[in-house]
Amino acid sequence: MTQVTVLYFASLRDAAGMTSETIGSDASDLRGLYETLQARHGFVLPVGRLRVAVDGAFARWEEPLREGSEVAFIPPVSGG
Amino acid sequence: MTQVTVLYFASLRDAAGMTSETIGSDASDLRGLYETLQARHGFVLPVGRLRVAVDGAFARWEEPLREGSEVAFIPPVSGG
Amino acid sequence: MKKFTLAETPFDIAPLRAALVRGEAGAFASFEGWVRNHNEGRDVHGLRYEAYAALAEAEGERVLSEALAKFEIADACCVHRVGDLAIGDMAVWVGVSAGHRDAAFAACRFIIDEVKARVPIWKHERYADGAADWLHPEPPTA
Amino acid sequence: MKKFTLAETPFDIAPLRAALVRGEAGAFASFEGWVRNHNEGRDVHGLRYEAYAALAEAEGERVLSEALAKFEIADACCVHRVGDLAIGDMAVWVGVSAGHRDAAFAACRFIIDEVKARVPIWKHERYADGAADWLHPEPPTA
Repeated sequence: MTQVTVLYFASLRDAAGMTSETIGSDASDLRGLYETLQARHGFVLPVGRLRVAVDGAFARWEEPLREGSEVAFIPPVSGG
Repeated sequence: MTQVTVLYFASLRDAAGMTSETIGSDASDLRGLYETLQARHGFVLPVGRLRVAVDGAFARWEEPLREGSEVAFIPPVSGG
Repeated sequence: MKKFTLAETPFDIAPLRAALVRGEAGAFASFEGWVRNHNEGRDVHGLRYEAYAALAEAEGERVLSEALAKFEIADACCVHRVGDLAIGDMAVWVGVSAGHRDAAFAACRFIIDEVKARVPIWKHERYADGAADWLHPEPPTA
Repeated sequence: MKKFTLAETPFDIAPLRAALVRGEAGAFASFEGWVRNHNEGRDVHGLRYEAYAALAEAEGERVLSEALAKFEIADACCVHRVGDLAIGDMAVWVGVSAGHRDAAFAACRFIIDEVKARVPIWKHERYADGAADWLHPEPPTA
């Protein structure tokens, strides 16, 4: 079990009903973490349309979870 | 003899030493008028690098002189 | 000195532009994104921008650094609004000073394109019919 | 309503920009030409712009009309200074509002290019060594 804090933005936040949560996860990597949470919260966006960030920097989906880190799933952006 | 007023700008004005002059000319067209004045004032710019305007509108070098019109020789522009 | 910032309230352009003036710069290009009254056929009443601030600022700085490395420019700056905006409000401002206009235009275009594509900011639109939606654009098809 | 004007004194950008705001416009591109402190390797101390005013205004209006016909833009405006300018002064301003940024950038570039190429305005530069010259650029070689 790795403890991480997950941040939710935009439509993911609306779907999750929260801006963040701290959870323990057995997922082997960030992709696995998203898939678990996607099932729990009913996220519509597939992992292929997201990016992922750890502790404020973009990360790769294959990276393992780091204890105490802050994970953010980044839906397609629409600034500008 | 056709009477026209000629306007000089930029380096043509410096070379002519005046902003305009009213002259009578026997030139058959605007090109001929420029060539006469080029010889008189020592203009360095050849006719091929100029444009010509009559009464505030661009004109063609082949147009005849019109009595009482205002002719401007337009050296290469450098605004912006 | 930060070249990309998020603004929670309306901001003045004049001091941003003034900070880019250089004696060697003969050209200045700027771009602004304004809130339109419609989007994809729907009447828009207003919108909200939300950012993942820490990452948006870091990624925004990277975009500006890339522009400074890639183009012959003197300086550049970008400010993006977050929070509630009304029709006609300025959502984003980009300014670029350069020796010549080719580089100024190219860098200005690069910055707005990259900010729109990469910086984690999301637009939430409210429509005339009462509906509201987050915009999560599909990637451009090849 | 004139879209191209000559200005004998420094002018404010803010009201020009404000006049181009439209509810349907999501993009605004602008360009400014500033007086540089050097040109083709020579130190410039200042300059003067002179225009054949009647023809410059007519030809400038034609450039703006062509831009409005050629690009999907909402509105556009250009102001060019005449008279004495110092280093860093604004010589020309172009602003374009449009639904989308492609058209805003393209029209802005078109206007400044055409104004520089066609509108009868001449630059007189004063150099550090006391010399001064009218700029009569050679046409671009094919």
